[in-house]
Amino acid sequence: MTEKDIREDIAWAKINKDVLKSLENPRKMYWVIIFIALAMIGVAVGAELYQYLTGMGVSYKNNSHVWGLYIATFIFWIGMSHSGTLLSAILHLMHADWRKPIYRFAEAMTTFSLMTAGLFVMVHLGRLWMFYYALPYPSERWIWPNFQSPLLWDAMAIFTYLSSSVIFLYIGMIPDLAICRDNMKNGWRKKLYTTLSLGWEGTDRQWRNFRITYLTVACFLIPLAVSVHSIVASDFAMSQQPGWHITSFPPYFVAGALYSGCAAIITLFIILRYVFRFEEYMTLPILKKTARLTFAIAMVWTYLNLIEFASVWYGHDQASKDVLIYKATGNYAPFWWGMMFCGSIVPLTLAFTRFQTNIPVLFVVSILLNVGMWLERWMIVAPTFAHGYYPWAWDHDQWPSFVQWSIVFGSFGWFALLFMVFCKIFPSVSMYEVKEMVYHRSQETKKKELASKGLANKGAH
Amino acid sequence: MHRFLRLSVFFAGLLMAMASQANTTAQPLTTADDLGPQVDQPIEFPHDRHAGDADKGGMQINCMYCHTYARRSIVAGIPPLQKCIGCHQGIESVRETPRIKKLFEYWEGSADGTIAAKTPIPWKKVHDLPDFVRFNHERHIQRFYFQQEKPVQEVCGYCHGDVKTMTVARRSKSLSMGWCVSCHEKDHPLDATSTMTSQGPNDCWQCHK
Amino acid sequence: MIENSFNRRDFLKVLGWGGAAVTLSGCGNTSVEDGRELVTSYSEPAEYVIPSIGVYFNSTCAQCDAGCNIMGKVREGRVLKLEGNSQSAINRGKMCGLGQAGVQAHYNPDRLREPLLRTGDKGEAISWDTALELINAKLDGVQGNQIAFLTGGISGHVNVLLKNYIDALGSAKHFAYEAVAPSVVRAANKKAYGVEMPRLRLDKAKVIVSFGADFLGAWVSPVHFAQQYAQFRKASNGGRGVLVQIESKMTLTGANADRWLAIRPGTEGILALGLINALGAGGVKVAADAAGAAKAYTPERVSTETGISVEQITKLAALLKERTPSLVIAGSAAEGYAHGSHNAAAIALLNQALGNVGKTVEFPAALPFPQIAPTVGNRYALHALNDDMAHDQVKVLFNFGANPVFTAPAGLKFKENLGKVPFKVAFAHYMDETALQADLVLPLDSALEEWGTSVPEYAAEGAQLNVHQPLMEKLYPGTRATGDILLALLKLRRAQEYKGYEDFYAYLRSALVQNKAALGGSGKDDDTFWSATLSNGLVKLPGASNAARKTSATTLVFPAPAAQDGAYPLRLIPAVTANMRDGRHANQPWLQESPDPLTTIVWDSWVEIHPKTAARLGIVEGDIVEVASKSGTLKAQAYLFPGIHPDAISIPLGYGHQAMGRYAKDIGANAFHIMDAVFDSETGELAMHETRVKISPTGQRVVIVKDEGSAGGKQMGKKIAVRVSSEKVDLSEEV
Amino acid sequence: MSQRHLLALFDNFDEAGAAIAELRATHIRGFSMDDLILKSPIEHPEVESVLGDKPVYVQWYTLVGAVLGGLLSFFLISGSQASFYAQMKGGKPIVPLPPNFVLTYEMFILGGVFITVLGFLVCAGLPAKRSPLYSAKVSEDQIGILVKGDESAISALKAVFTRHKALEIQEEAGK
Amino acid sequence: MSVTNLLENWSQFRHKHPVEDKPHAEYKWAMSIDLDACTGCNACSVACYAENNLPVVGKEKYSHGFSHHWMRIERYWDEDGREFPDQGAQFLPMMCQHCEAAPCETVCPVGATNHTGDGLNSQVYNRCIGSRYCEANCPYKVRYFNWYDYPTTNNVWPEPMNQQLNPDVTVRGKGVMEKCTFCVQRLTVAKSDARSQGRTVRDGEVQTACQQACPTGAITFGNLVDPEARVGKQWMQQQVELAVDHQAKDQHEHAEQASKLRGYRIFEELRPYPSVMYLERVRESAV
Repeated sequence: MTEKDIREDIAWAKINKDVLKSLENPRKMYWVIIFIALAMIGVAVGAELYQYLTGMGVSYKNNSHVWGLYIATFIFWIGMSHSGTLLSAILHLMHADWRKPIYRFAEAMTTFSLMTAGLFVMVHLGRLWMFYYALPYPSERWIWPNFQSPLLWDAMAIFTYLSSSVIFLYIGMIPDLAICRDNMKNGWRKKLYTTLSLGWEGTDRQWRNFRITYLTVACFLIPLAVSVHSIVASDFAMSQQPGWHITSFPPYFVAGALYSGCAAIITLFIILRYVFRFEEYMTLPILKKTARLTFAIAMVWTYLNLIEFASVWYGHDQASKDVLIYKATGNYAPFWWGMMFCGSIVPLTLAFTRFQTNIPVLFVVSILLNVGMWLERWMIVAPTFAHGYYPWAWDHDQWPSFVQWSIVFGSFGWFALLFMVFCKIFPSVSMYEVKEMVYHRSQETKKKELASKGLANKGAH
Repeated sequence: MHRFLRLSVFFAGLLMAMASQANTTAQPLTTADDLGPQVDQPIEFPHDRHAGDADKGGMQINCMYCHTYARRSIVAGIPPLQKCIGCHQGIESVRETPRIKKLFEYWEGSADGTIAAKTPIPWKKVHDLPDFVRFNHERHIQRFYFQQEKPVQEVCGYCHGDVKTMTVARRSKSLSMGWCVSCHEKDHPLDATSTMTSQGPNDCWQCHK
Repeated sequence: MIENSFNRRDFLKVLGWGGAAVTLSGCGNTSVEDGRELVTSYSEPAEYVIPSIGVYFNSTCAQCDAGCNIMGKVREGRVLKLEGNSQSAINRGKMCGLGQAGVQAHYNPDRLREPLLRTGDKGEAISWDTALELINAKLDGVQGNQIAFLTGGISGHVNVLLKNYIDALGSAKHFAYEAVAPSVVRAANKKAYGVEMPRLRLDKAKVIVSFGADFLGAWVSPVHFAQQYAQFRKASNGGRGVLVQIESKMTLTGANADRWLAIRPGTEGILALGLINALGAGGVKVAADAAGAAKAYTPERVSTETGISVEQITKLAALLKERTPSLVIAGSAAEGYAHGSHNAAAIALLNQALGNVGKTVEFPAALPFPQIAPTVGNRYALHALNDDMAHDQVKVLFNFGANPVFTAPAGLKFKENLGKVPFKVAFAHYMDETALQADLVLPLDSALEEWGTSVPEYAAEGAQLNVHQPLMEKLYPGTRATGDILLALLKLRRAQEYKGYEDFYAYLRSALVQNKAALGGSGKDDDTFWSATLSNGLVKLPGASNAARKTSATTLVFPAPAAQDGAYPLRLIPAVTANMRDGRHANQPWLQESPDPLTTIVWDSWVEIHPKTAARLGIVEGDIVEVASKSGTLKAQAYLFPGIHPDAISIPLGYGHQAMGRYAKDIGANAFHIMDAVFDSETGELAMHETRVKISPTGQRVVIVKDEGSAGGKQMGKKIAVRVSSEKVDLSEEV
Repeated sequence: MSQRHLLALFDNFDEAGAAIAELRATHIRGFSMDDLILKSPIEHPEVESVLGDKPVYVQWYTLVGAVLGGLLSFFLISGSQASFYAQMKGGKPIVPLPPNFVLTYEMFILGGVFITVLGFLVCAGLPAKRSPLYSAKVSEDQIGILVKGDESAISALKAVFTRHKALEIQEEAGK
Repeated sequence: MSVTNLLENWSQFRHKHPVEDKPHAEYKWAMSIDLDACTGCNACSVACYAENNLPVVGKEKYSHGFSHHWMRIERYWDEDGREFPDQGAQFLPMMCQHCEAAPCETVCPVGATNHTGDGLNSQVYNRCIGSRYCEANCPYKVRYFNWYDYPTTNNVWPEPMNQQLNPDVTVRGKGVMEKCTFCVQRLTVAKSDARSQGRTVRDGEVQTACQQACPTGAITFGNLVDPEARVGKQWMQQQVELAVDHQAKDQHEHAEQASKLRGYRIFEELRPYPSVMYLERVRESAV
């Protein structure tokens, strides 16, 4: 690897300047995105209101086919959230410092996709206004939710995950907030940063505890992330339905989650790089590494996918086998094969170095991957309902209504809005860590040069 | 170091406190009185005169003399007009009082013809549970009045409050689910026929339809 | 149980809605409330009235003519549910879906509420007095024989009043019309057994061979037959009964048969004779004349004509031979042809040959009171009335609830002819097609509001008089009971005779009380007898049983073989379904939404086509096909149905109303209107199955709305509905 | 004798490190090493070599939090399952262990994370008031050394800083 | 809910309830349906509509699969590909099987569907939040969701049809799951009456609406605990046991008497332990 992840001679002051610029004036594209996002949300809100007032029926599910796109998209967003953890926590523990310029927005992505996922739980409920029945709080009624229900585990896991990753995001941001504080002219933003930075001054004591804390939370986050998606998987694996009751579901879901997450990172990477002029920091070498990572996970996912089919195919459960065959041949076949194509064939492009740094290609590919992953979620939910245990209740021609589609569609707007607003208000590249990165790398190279000059012992003094 | 220890102990305590708090708040206040609104009825029926204690000028009539269905049906029922008339025909002393006049208007029809003869009195429902709740008067009367032979006014009073001191009945208990449960979860002495627990039923379908 | 009528009528008043509408959200209260709802109680309740506890009153189901005895569950003055009366020999506490839906006939939102007089093309509400006066005025100067009465099957004291009124008007024209009644079979039975409706003892039979009699679905007295069927299956008389159903379109009964034979339409009689022949050959002693008659019908010939394999015929004959007694039933499928009565006769002969008469074919008791005997409806009546109207023989027409404009085959041009009648009075519950044509519409009480009596044509044991009594106070003050209207009309003619009766209730009461001795109430005082009668809901009538009569083959006319028609290759089999019958109940949503048992289709009519035929014509499920006969065409969705003969298609009757309210209007297509007017050669009855049609896809296609899922009727190898062959189990051992 | 603050800014860590080393070596009267605070834009673990390493207690909070979280959830959940409304689930005990363990696990983490952060704030002394002398430079690219010493020591300290080419030396205004 | 209570009665709370080690005390409501007697006439289904305030959803909604027949009659054909179904059709009344180990109960997030002491699978409408997980996990797909607010929908219960509504049964609003309850409103009344007289409910004293209507008496319903109950005798005689997934009928070792039995439960192998036993339909072999 000859080309460097990041220029080492880049001045620290410049780092501050560049990143802080992102808080000021992004390119036009930024406002375009915001506008589109708002429009999408508008549609979704309309649809949801209609559904809320009329009843779930308008989403065209039915008595055998009780779940639809909402749950599928819910899983999709939960999955999306995992990449943040992957980049910030796992790679942090592995001291892969190329993550440093990009982990911040990855974490933001985690947080916001979790929030989006949360919405779908609500949207999906028949009696949204009774939602609080599902919360474990001491009530006058004396009754508690049913802790045996995987849905409740979901709620718990997601709450934990959301709050933890928000905290993680925030803690990691404190030194940068201090920078913002120091460089802001007076105004509401200054106040905001002053409060949030908690009077950080980068003293040795603060740094010392900061390091440990960050490390510890990172350690917690990894098992948490894994548990979250395996619990989501158990919504299905714990049930009895053919095509759901599969042991390999939890790992399969987790892999899928990381997969879609990485794809999403590439997409956002490219967008941010352009919108906020981050070419200096979100460099092609880093993009290349991400692409390779994505490719690796894609292969893992493909493998687990095949494992799942195999275990069904060679298993004794005829019903599940029927469902599998139905997926491949029934009226969901186009989507199912679409998922296979997007999920397992498309990523092969990432194997070619030439494409690993080709931004347009990567952009298209990363979006295709996520389409594939979304389809995968839908293909998990729908066919089992359409072709379950009870033939009389089979329902092959159930097609989601416009209401469902528009709410799903709008959720992307919602996510984009939250995310873009965040990037505008908070530094989406971690300044202090980029500095560390630059610092350490320059130290390295210094050492190397000295060594090469054979003056190592002199340089020691 | 010491500060850290002190703090951790403090937070440990805090969490424990939260736990115990959660435990205790779950217990509803069983005897809480929660006075419902005044309901004005077509005739301001004086429960105190009929059921009240003798020393307070009441006639100590058994609740179930008028609310006769309580022992046989899930609803206590409003006494039929016939019943009121049955007694009051014989009581000349109060015959001319406004309330009794009104009563007889429903029986014989009003002079101006606005009320036809034998029109049931349009009483307003005071203790009106949600529609999806099934409260069975019979069961409670059977258990506490007939099997455990508690005084009738006490038994009715559990839920209806001290009606014998009111004129028009007024809700004086919250009648909320937690309130019902606060009694159901008590250990009542077993009655003759029950082969179940000495508590009230805890199964949803006993009270929810 | 009941002190006096006044008291219980008072009880039937609808009370305040306290706790009546129990809802979870939206309307109704969902939290503790004070003083919002009213809570009232009766001013003088009877002893047995306890709030929140239902009281049952016995009455009689008026949904069809079987006359099942029912109990109405009444609470807070509202009738909530109908259940069977267990004292009844007819339905023994059971009920069919049609009967259950009776409450919806009563609570139907589209009921007529006051008398309507036609002015131009819209009706104007008038008072009852003016209405009755008007009728009387219109009748003046019209000769009696120009006044016609069109009714359905009618019996009991309403029938008496009707007869009296008719004869008070000096008319003799009472046309009793039932669109789907087994009238040809009645005639044939009359000839064969001397009675129109012999009592069939399914429970005694070991084998039942039914030629298209849907006795579990819509034929004569389904609930009663269903119970006998249960015993017949339960091996109550040693050995589980075997049901063989022979018909061209599978009925509900056919779906429950051990062996269902798809016979070429119209050749039922031939098969019957073929069986006689085979029996003779098999060594059964068959009366000489019968044997002679059947001589020509060798299994081979029969097989070629009926399409039933020789093997099947011989097997069937063998079964009939070894398992006796058996029972052979001729149903509407057998009678629906120009040679229907020949078929029926041949089938009756088979019964004779098997020696079932007197064993499984018994004879009902004669009714002691002929004047209240049922006047059963037939299709000839319509034919006759139609001719009269066509020749301007009818000046005034009274229509009692029949709906000929809907049910008359297009061939008769009934609607045009009806137009020729100057003054038409319709007694109706709803604004149906016929009422729409009427000049004066008189709204009737629902069957759950009116007093009355009826006598079922098919009484299970002895004879019985059914009592109809109100289960609820009138929903609408503007409606009146048929009996009351007739009484009022009679008072206008024979005031003297009827001035004693304040209303029909009074008339009914006195009529029964006068004959209490004959009604098993001798010795009782009037009130006791009366209240006992009401609380029983029926009176068992003593009556001498008719004697059996032997039929002979001498009069037998050999049924014609099935003919072909190139232009119209297929035969239309109008299906009489248990829910829809002739369509008079199409406005009861429960019936519309409860899936047809065989196709599971709801809320629409359909065309049953055998997959083979469909493949030939390039039709797939859901295609909108055009069905064309000589007399008309209709469009409906095609349903591929294995249980139908490839030479035939089937369309259910009762759909395709153009009126009758929100639940019936524009639901499906009306098969009556493409039926040719072909008549039975002997009885002159309209032959229901004689219509020939051709079908062609229109190119449109719909998704059929049905309960059956995408898997169709398949179990996909899962163990859901399991079947076992009879030698494996012994039902007599079972609990 | 009153104390005053002094803030020296350095261009890079090596000089700052050297300065600290010298301060440690030369015992200036009226100034103790504990009153020295290093401020840097990025973390410099190396500083411990000169400041001597100070223990960090955050992990203890983590331990306590995680354990408490776990216990709390298990007993709350099992306790509520075992309430008067024992929600009977066919074929399952009223208090089923596997589900409760799943939830315990989540709460274990939740408690851990929350209390860790709490510990961080406590140990790092956040939120903190700004120290009397602060320069935005330390959040940018310079290393700051904040010392507190008696009037007498100030000059000596200054000398040390200047010797190690401090870019700038801020002084607290005298009383 | 106190921790002390938990610790004191630990063993009791660890009981698998109510199958296996905790038998039913007074009542275990169960059903048996004789498919040989069932003619598929739909009377039961309509009776259920009348008794349980089921909404008539109309054609459009029905076409989307929003039907509400708690009791549905299924019609199956032979799959041997013959030209005519000459053994007739097979009818199967399917309603909530009130499983002893019901898959729907464990998954409900709010505990709106539970197991009652009488072995019923209860559904509490006003607790339900409509997550529909129960239906998702039901192998028989016999739960029905209120996709619309039927009480306020046109032509579902127009005046005066709403006067027919049964006051003992809640009229469900939008967003709640519902299903066959074994006519619990009737059971409750019967139990209450019996208790007032100091006894348990006698066999035949209470009937479900479907059983009451069924013209051929194919449906038997009763208390499995009561030795006098017909339903119990039938289960006994067919050697069908409640909490077992492998009945005598399925055992090959004593095939000869096993073959005589025709009682079976649907999806036995999934171990939901349904409370409804079906009796195989019999067809004559002679013809």
